[in-house]
Amino acid sequence: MAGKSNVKIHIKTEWCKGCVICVEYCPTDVLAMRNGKAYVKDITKCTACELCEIRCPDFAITVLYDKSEK
Amino acid sequence: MAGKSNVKIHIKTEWCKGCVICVEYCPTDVLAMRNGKAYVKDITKCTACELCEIRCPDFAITVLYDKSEK
Amino acid sequence: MSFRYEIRFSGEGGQGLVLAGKIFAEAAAIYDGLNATQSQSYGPEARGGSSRSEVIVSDDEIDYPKAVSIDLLLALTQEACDRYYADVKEGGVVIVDAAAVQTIPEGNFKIFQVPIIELARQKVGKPLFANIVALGIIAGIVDVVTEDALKSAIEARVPKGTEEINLQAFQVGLQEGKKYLTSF
Amino acid sequence: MSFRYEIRFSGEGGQGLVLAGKIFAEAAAIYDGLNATQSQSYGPEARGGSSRSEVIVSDDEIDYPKAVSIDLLLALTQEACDRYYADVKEGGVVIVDAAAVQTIPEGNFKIFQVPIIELARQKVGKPLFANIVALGIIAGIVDVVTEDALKSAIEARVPKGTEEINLQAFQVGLQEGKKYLTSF
Amino acid sequence: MFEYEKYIRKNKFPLVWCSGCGDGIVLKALLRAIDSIGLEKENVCMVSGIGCSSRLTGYVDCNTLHTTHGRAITFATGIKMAKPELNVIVITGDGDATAIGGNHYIHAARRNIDLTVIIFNNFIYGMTGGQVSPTTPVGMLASTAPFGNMENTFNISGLAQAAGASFVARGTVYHTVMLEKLIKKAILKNGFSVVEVLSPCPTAFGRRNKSGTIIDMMNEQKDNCVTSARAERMSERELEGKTVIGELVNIDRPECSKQYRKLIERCRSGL
Amino acid sequence: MFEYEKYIRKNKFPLVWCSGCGDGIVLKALLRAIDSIGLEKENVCMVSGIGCSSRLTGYVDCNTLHTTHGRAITFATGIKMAKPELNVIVITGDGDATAIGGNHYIHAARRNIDLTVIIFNNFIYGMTGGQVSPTTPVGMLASTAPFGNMENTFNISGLAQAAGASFVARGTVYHTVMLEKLIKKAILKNGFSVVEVLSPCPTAFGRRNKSGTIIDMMNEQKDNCVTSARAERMSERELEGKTVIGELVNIDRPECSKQYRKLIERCRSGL
Amino acid sequence: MNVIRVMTGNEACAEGALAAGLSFFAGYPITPSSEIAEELAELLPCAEGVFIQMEDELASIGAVIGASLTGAKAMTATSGPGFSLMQENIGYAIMAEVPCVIVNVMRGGPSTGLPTLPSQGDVMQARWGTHGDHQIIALAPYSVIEIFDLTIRAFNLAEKYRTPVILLLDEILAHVSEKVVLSDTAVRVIIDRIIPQEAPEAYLPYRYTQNLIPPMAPFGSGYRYHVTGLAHDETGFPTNDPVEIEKLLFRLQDKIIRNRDDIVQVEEFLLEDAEIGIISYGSSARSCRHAIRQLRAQGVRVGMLRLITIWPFANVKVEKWTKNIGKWYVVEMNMGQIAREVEAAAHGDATIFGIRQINGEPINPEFICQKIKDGLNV
Amino acid sequence: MNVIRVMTGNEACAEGALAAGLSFFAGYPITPSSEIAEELAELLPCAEGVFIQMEDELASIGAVIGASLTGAKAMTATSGPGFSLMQENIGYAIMAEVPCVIVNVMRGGPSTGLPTLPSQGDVMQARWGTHGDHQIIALAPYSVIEIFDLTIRAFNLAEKYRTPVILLLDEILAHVSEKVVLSDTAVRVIIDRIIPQEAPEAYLPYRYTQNLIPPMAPFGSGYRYHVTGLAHDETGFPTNDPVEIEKLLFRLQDKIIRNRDDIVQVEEFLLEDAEIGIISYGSSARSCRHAIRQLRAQGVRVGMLRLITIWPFANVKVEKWTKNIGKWYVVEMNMGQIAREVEAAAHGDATIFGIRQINGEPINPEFICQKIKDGLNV
Ligand SMILES: Cc1ncc(C[n+]2csc(CCOP(=O)(O)OP(=O)(O)O)c2C)c(N)n1
Ligand SMILES: Cc1ncc(C[n+]2csc(CCOP(=O)(O)OP(=O)(O)O)c2C)c(N)n1
Ligand code: SF4
Ligand code: SF4
Ligand code: SF4
Ligand code: SF4
Ligand code: SF4
Ligand code: SF4
Ligand SMILES: [Mg+2]
Ligand SMILES: [Mg+2]
Repeated sequence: MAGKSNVKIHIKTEWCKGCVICVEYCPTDVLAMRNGKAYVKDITKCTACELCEIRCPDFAITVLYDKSEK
Repeated sequence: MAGKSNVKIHIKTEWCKGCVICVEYCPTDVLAMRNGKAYVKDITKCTACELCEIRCPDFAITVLYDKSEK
Repeated sequence: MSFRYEIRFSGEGGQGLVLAGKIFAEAAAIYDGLNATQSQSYGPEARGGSSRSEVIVSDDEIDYPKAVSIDLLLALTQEACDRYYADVKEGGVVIVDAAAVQTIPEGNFKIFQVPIIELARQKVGKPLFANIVALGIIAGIVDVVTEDALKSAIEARVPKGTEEINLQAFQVGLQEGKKYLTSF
Repeated sequence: MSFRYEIRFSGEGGQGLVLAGKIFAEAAAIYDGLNATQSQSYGPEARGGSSRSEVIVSDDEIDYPKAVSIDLLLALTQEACDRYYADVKEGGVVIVDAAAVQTIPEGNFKIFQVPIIELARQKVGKPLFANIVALGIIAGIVDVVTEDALKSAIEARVPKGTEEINLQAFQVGLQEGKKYLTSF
Repeated sequence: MFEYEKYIRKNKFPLVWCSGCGDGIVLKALLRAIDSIGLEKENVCMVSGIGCSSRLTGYVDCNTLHTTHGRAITFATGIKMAKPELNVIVITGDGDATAIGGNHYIHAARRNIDLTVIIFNNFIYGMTGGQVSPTTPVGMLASTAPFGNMENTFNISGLAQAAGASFVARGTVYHTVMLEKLIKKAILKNGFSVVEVLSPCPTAFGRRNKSGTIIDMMNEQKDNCVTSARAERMSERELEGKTVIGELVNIDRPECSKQYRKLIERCRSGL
Repeated sequence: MFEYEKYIRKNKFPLVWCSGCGDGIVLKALLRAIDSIGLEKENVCMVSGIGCSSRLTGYVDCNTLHTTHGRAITFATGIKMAKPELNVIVITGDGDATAIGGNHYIHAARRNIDLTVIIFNNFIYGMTGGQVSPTTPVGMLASTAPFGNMENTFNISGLAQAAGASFVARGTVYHTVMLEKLIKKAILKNGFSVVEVLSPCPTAFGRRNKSGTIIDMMNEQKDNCVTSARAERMSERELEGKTVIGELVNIDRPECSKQYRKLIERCRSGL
Repeated sequence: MNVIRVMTGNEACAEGALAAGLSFFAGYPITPSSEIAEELAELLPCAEGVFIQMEDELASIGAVIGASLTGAKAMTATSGPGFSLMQENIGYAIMAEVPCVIVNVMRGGPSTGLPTLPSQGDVMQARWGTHGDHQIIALAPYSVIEIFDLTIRAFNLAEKYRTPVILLLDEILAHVSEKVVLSDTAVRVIIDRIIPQEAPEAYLPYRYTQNLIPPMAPFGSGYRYHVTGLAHDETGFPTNDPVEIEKLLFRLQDKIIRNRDDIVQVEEFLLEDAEIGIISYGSSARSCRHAIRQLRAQGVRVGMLRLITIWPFANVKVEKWTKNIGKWYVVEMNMGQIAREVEAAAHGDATIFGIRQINGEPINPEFICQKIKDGLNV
Repeated sequence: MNVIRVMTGNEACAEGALAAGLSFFAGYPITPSSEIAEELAELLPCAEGVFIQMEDELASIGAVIGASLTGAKAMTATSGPGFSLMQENIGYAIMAEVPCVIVNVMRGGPSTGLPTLPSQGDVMQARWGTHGDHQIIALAPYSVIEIFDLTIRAFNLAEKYRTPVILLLDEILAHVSEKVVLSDTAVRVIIDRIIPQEAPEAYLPYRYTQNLIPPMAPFGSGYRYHVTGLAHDETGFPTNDPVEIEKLLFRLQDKIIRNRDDIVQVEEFLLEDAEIGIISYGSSARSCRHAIRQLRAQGVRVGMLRLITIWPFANVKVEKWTKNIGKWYVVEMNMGQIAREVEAAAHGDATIFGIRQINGEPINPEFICQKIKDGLNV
C-alpha cells in the first residue's frame, strides 16, 4: 500500500516510554524502536491512518497531514 | 366444620400484645379479643389447625392436643 | 425568688404524653410569657413500654431541664405511677387515672384520682383524647399556666381539623379539674 | 570506635537496586557476622522514576538506618548521580556507569567510571545483571564485606536456577573492581 | 404445637417488637426450620446488625452476636472462615443489609460463602423511626421522604443473584409455612443463601402510609403475591404489581470456606 | 490528528503510568469523546478515587477531584445534586469501584443519578503493587493470592444492571475507536452510565501472570472479544471464554437529580 | 419582629443551618440526630436546597464535600457510630480545605452503647478521630437558642477558614424543647467563603496568602483546578517535596492556631468573686449553672468557665483562670476528657478535680453540689 | 539454635504473629502495610490458618472480630486511611471485649497524605479514634526484632485483657531490612485467653471477676451466649440500668488502668547521669539513639526514656523522670502529639521542648543534635 504524501509523524521522545504499541499496530510498518524509543523508520509507507496516535498511551505520537488531501 | 375434641388453646396474656392476628386468621372463629388481649371464645369449633399459633408474632398462643387423634 | 414548677406526664407509649408536654410548654412559653422546657425519656427499648414527658415552667432561666423534684405527676398507668411517685416533692400533686391506677401510692403529696380515660371515652368520644383531658384537669387543679394560653397552644398544635374536638376535651378536663381546685 | 559504612545504590526502577542492597546487607549480616540494615526510598510516584537503596553496615548496633554521610555511592543513571553525589562524604567513593553518566560530579571523593551495564551485556549476556556486576565491582574496590559472604548471599537470594549466571556476573564485576583496588 | 421453648431465651420475653410487627412470625418460622433440620444449638451461630429485626438474636438460645449497623455479614464471614463447621445465619433488615451493608452483601454473594442471610424487609428503617430505605416503594412516605420517596428501589433478590448468590428466595409472614420451608432450604444450601422476608412494620411504615392494621398489611400479602412457579406461567402484564415469592435462584458454585480448606490441604500435602 | 493539548495539563506530563499501561489509551478516548460532544471544559467535572487509574484526573484540564479510595461516586453524587448542570464523570478502578466502593456503585445505579462512571478494569490492584481484586479471574496470581485466586469474581456490568443503571457498556483499549463511541454515548445518556474498560496492567498483573508484553495482552483482547451485537447471535457454547464488548444495557428511567429539581418546583409552586 | 417558639435542639440546628445559608444536606439516620435530617428533608426543597439520604455515613460526608466544592453550604448530622465512619473523609475535608459542618449528637458509647441516652464521650474523638496531624474547630452549645446561633457560627467559621467544623450536641440538647426568641430584624452575621478575584489563569487554589486562607473557586465557575487528599503544593497538585509538605501542613495548622482569638469563645459565669471554679460545656454546663445558683444561695462562691468553643482548646483562658482560682472542678458526661486538657493547661497552678458521669443519666445538679460541698471540708 | 535472618519490619510482624499463634488474618491492602498481608497470604494456609482479603477495612475488622469470637487469634493490618475506617468496629471490640491485634503502619497524613513516606501522626488517633469513652493498649516497637517481639506481646496482651491491641509501626520500620537473630530454643511466652471452667448453665460472659477480665468461651464450644455492642450487664444482654452501665464502663477502664504496671513498658537509655532527657518512640527513637551517642561523644549528657507502650501512657515513669531531669525534648514525626501528654504528666516540673518533623523525611540525628546544642546556649 502506498503511503500518503504530506504526512508527518511527530514523536515526542520525552514522553515516549517505549511500550512498542505504535510499532506493533502500525499496519504498514512505518515505525520502529531505537534506544527504547519509537522512531519513524519509513514515512513513505504511512497511510495516515492514525492508529499509532490513537493507541499511544503516552500522548507521544502525533500524525500530521493535510486533511483536504485525504 | 366440627372442632376436634381434646384441643386446648393456651394464651399467655403477659406476652400477648393484642395484634388481633390470631383472631383474624382463625378459620373457625374460635378466638376473640377482650381488654386488648386474645382469648378463647369457643374452643369447640377449634380444628387444631395451628394457624393461630404459627402466626402469633409474640409466642403467646400454644395449641395443645393429642396428636394421635388427628 | 423565682419559681420553678415541674410536671411529669407519665403513662405508656401511644397515649400522647409527649404532645401533652409540648402543648403545656408552649402555653407557658409562647402565650404566658414564661420560660418552659419540655423533655422526654426513651426507655431502654424504643418500641412501646412506659413513656414520660417532663415540663419545667419558670419565670426565670431554666438551667437544668430535667425534673429534680416534681411538683405535679400525672400517671395514666399503674406502672408509671409506681415508678415515678417517689420523685414527687413534699406537698406536690399526683393525678392518676382512677381506673388504670388501682394501687394508690402513699406519700406526702395530694392525690387526685380522676377517671381521665373514661372521661375521654364518654364525653369526648375516644380514649385517645385522654392527654388533652388531662391538660384540662391540670389547668383546673393548679394555676401554673392560664386556660387561655393552653387553649391557644392546643389550637396551634393539634392536627388541622381537630381543633374543635380537642378544645372540647380540654373543657371536659377543666371542669372536672375545677372540682378539685387547689391553689398554687 | 565502631565503624559504620554507608552505601547508596541508585539508578532507575527495574535495575534491581533494591535486590542488590538486600544481598549486600545479607552478606554482611548473615555471613560476615556484622550488623546491617537496608532500606529504600519510594519516589513521589510509585511507578518508574529514580530508585535508591541504602545499606548501612556496622560492627555495632545500627540506630539510624538511613544514610547520613555516604561512604559509597553507586549511580547507574545520570539523574541518580546528579541527585545524590552531594551526600557523599569527604574521601568517599563514587562508582558510576561509564556510559550512562556522562557528566561527572566534582567533589572531595574518589570517582570510578566503570562500564557496568556494558560489562553485564557483553560478559554476562544481559544488562539485567548490572546490579550483580556492580556488587562485584564494589567488592573489588572496597573491603566492607567479604567476597565469600557476597557469593553466599547471592546464591541464597537469586531465583532458583539462576545462581550460576549471577555468580558469574559477580566475578565479572569483582575482576573489574580489583583493577581499581583501594583499601578500606 | 411446636416446642419453641427449646430454642428461645424465655426470660428475655416479651419481645421488644411492636404489637403486630411481622418479625416475631419470621422468628418462629426460623426456629421451626432449624428444628426440622435437626441442627444442634451449639453449632448454630446467629449474627445480626442493628435495627428492629436485628434484635432477634437476643431471643435465640444459640451463639448469638449483635454487631454494628450494616456489618453483620463481615463478622459472619470471619466466623464461617475460622470455624466452617458452624451454621452461620445472618439476621438483618432492609436498611442494614442493603443500605449501609450493601457492599458486604454483594461481596459475600460473590464469594459464595456459606451463610444464610435472612433479610427482614419492611421497606423502612423501623428502629430509628421510619426513615426511607433503599426498598421503600416510590411515592411512599417516610420521615425523610415527606413528599414521597422519589428514588428508585433495589430488588434485593435480583442484586444477590447478579452478585453471585447460590440460593435466593422471597417469602412473606402471611405465607408462614412456605417461609419455613424456604428458610430450611436456604440453611441446607451449601453456598451463599438469601431469604428476603416481607415483614410488615405497622408502626413506622404502616401508620405514616395509612396502610391500615397489620391485618390489612398481611391481607395485602395474601392478595398480591404469586409463587415463582406460577409466575413462570404468567405474562409480563399479568405480573405487573404482583410480588413473586418462593424460590428464585438455586445454583451450584464453589463455596468459599470449603475452597479455602482445600487450599490448606494442598499446602499441608506440600503441593 | 486530534488536538489533545486542548484538554490536557501538559506540564504534568509525562504520565505517571508504567510503560504500556492501558490507562493512557482510555484517557485519550475519553478526551475525544468529550470533544466530539462539544462539552465546555468549565462544565466538566472529573472525580476519581485512589488507584493508578484514578491519577487520571490530574491530567485533564477541567474541574478535577481526586478523592479517597472507593468514595469517588459519593463526592460525585454531591456535586451532581448540588449543581446538576455539570457533566460529572467518575474515573475509577476495579478495586476502587467494586471492592471498597461497591456500595456506592450500586446505590448510584439504583438512584439512577446522571453520572458517567468509567471503570478501568485491569483485574488487579495496580497502585498498591498487585493484590487480588474482585475481578481477578479465578486461578490467576496476585500478591495476596500467591496460590491463585480462588474467589468468584464480579461481573461489573451485570451488577450495575441489576442495581438499576440506565446505560452499561464494556470496551477495551485495543478497540479504541469503539471505546470512544461508548464513552460518548455514556456521557450523553441521561442517567447512571457505566463503561467498563478492560485496560491491561502489564506491571502488576501481567508480570506475575506471565501474560507477556502489553502487545500480547492487547492481542488477547483482539482475539477474545465479541461485540454484543454479534454475541446475540451466538450460542452459550460459542460464547464460552469470550468477552462481550459494546453496549450492554440502554434503558430509560427517572433520573435522580432531575426528579429532585421537580420536587423543588413543586414546593416552590406550593403544591 | 420577634418570633417566640418552642423548639427542640435538633429543630434549632436545622433552622440555624438554613439561616446560615445551608443549601445541601446529606445524611444517614441515627438516633439521636435523625430529627435534624427529618426537618431538613421537609424544609430544604422549599428553600431550593437539596436533601439527600445517602446509603451510609461514608457516603454522606463524601456528598457533603462534593457539594461544598460546587459552592454550596453543606452539612451532615450524625451520632457516635456514624461519626466514627466519617473520620476518613473529615481528614479529606481538612486536607483539601473544604468548608462543611458536621453535627455529632453525642450518645452513650463506646460502640452502639446507649443509643437513646446522653453523653459527652466524643469530645476527644472530635479532635483526634482522623489519622494524621491536623487541627479542627468544634463548638458545643448548651441551649436550644445557642444551638441555633452556633450552627450559624459553625458555618461562618467553616467558610471563613476553609475547614470542616464540628458541632457537638448531646441527646439532652437534641431532644429538649425550649423557648426561643428569634428576631427577624436583628442583623445576623453570615460569612461566605472568599472567592478568587484574579483571572482563572492566575488562580492558585492553595496559594499562601497572608491570612493563610486561599480563596476558593466553586467548581463550574470557570476556574479549572485540581483537588486532592494527597499532600500538595500551591497549585493543588501532589508533591513529595519536603519543603512543600511542611509548608502545607504548617499552614493548615496555623490558619486555625493563629486565629484562636477569633475562634475560641468561652462564657465566664460568676467567676469574678469565685473561690471555686467549674469548667463545663454543653448540657452539663446547665447542670452546673443550676448547681452554682444553689451553692451561691448557700454562700459558696462558685463560678464557671463555660467552653463554647471546645477545639481549639481555650488554653489562654484556662491558664489565666487557673492562675486566679486554685480549685477547679471539670464537669462532664465522660471519664474526664476535657479534665485532661485542663490539667495540661494549668501547668500545676491549680488542683483539678473531675466530676464525671457515664451512666446514661444527665448529671444531677444535686450531685455536683454535693461533690463541691464534700470538697469544702477537706 | 539461632537463626540469623535479614528481614523487613513487615515480615517480622507477620512472623511474630504466627509465632504468637495467629490463625486468622483479614485485611485490605494499603501502603505501607501491604507486605504484612502478602506474607500471611502465603504463610497462613500452610500453618492451617486463614487469610482473607476483604472488600474494605470495615469488613476486615469485622471479620477479625468474628473469627476471634470462635477462638482464633486474629489480626488485621492497615495504614492511616484504613485505620480511620476501622474506628467504629475497634470500639465494638473494646465494648464486647474481643481480643484482636490491629497493626497501623503509619504514613504521612492527614487524608491520603503521603502514602509512601513515614510519620507518627496517628498516635492520638490510636487513643481516641473511636467514639465514646474507652481505654486502649498501643505498642510502638523501634526495630525489626522488636517488631517481632512486640507483635507476640500484642497478642498476649489482647488475649490476657480481652481487648483490641494496636501495634503502631511506621513506614521506616515497615520497610527497613535488618538483621534479626531468632532463637528456636528460647522459651517464648505465649498467653492464651482464659476460657470458662464452669458449666455452660453457670457461665456469665461478662462476669465481674476479681481480675476484671471475664473468661471467654469460643463460639461453638457449647457455651451459648449473647454478644452485643450495646451497653450490657454480666449476662451480656443489653441494659439501660445506670448502675449496670457504670459498672461495665468502669470495669472496661479499670481492667487496663489497674494493670498499667503489667502493660506499660519503657526503656531507660543512658538516663542515670543525664542532664537532658529525650522522650521518643518508634523509628524516631533510633534517630535519638544515634544523636545521643554523638552528643555524648561531645560531652553532652543526654539520655532517653523510650516509650515501648504508648497507651496507656507511661505517666508514672514520665512523672518520675521529669522530677529528676529538668529539661526534656520530645522527639516525634508529628506536631507534638506525645509532647502534650508529657506536658500534662510533668505538672510543670520540667520544661518540655518538642522536636517535630512532618515533612515526610525521617528525623535526621544531626537535626536533633543541633536542636539540643542550640538549647545548651540558652
Ligand atoms: C453506623 C450507624 N449508622 C446509623 C445507625 C442508626 N440505625 C440503627 S438501625 C437503623 C436502620 C434500621 O433499618 P433496617 O435495617 O431496615 O431494620 P428495621 O429496624 O427496619 O428492622 C439505623 C439507621 C447505627 N446504629 N449505626
Ligand atoms: C481506605 C484505603 N484503603 C486502601 C488504600 C490503598 N489503595 C490505594 S489504591 C488501591 C487499589 C487500587 O486498585 P484499583 O482501584 O483497581 O486501581 P488500579 O491501581 O488498579 O488502577 C488501594 C487498595 C487507600 N488508599 N485507602
Ligand atoms: S498513521 Fe497509521 S500508517 Fe502511519 S505510522 Fe501511524 S499507524 Fe502507521
Ligand atoms: S506507543 Fe507511544 S509510548 Fe509506546 S513506543 Fe510508541 S510512541 Fe512510545
Ligand atoms: S388452632 Fe386453628 S382453629 Fe384452633 S384456634 Fe387456632 S386457628 Fe383457630
Ligand atoms: S396473635 Fe398473639 S399477640 Fe396477637 S392477639 Fe393473638 S395471641 Fe395476642
Ligand atoms: S417499628 Fe416496625 S419493625 Fe420496628 S418493632 Fe415496630 S413494627 Fe416492628
Ligand atoms: S501498575 Fe499497572 S495499572 Fe498501574 S500504572 Fe503500572 S501498568 Fe498501569
Ligand atoms: Mg427495615
Ligand atoms: Mg485495578
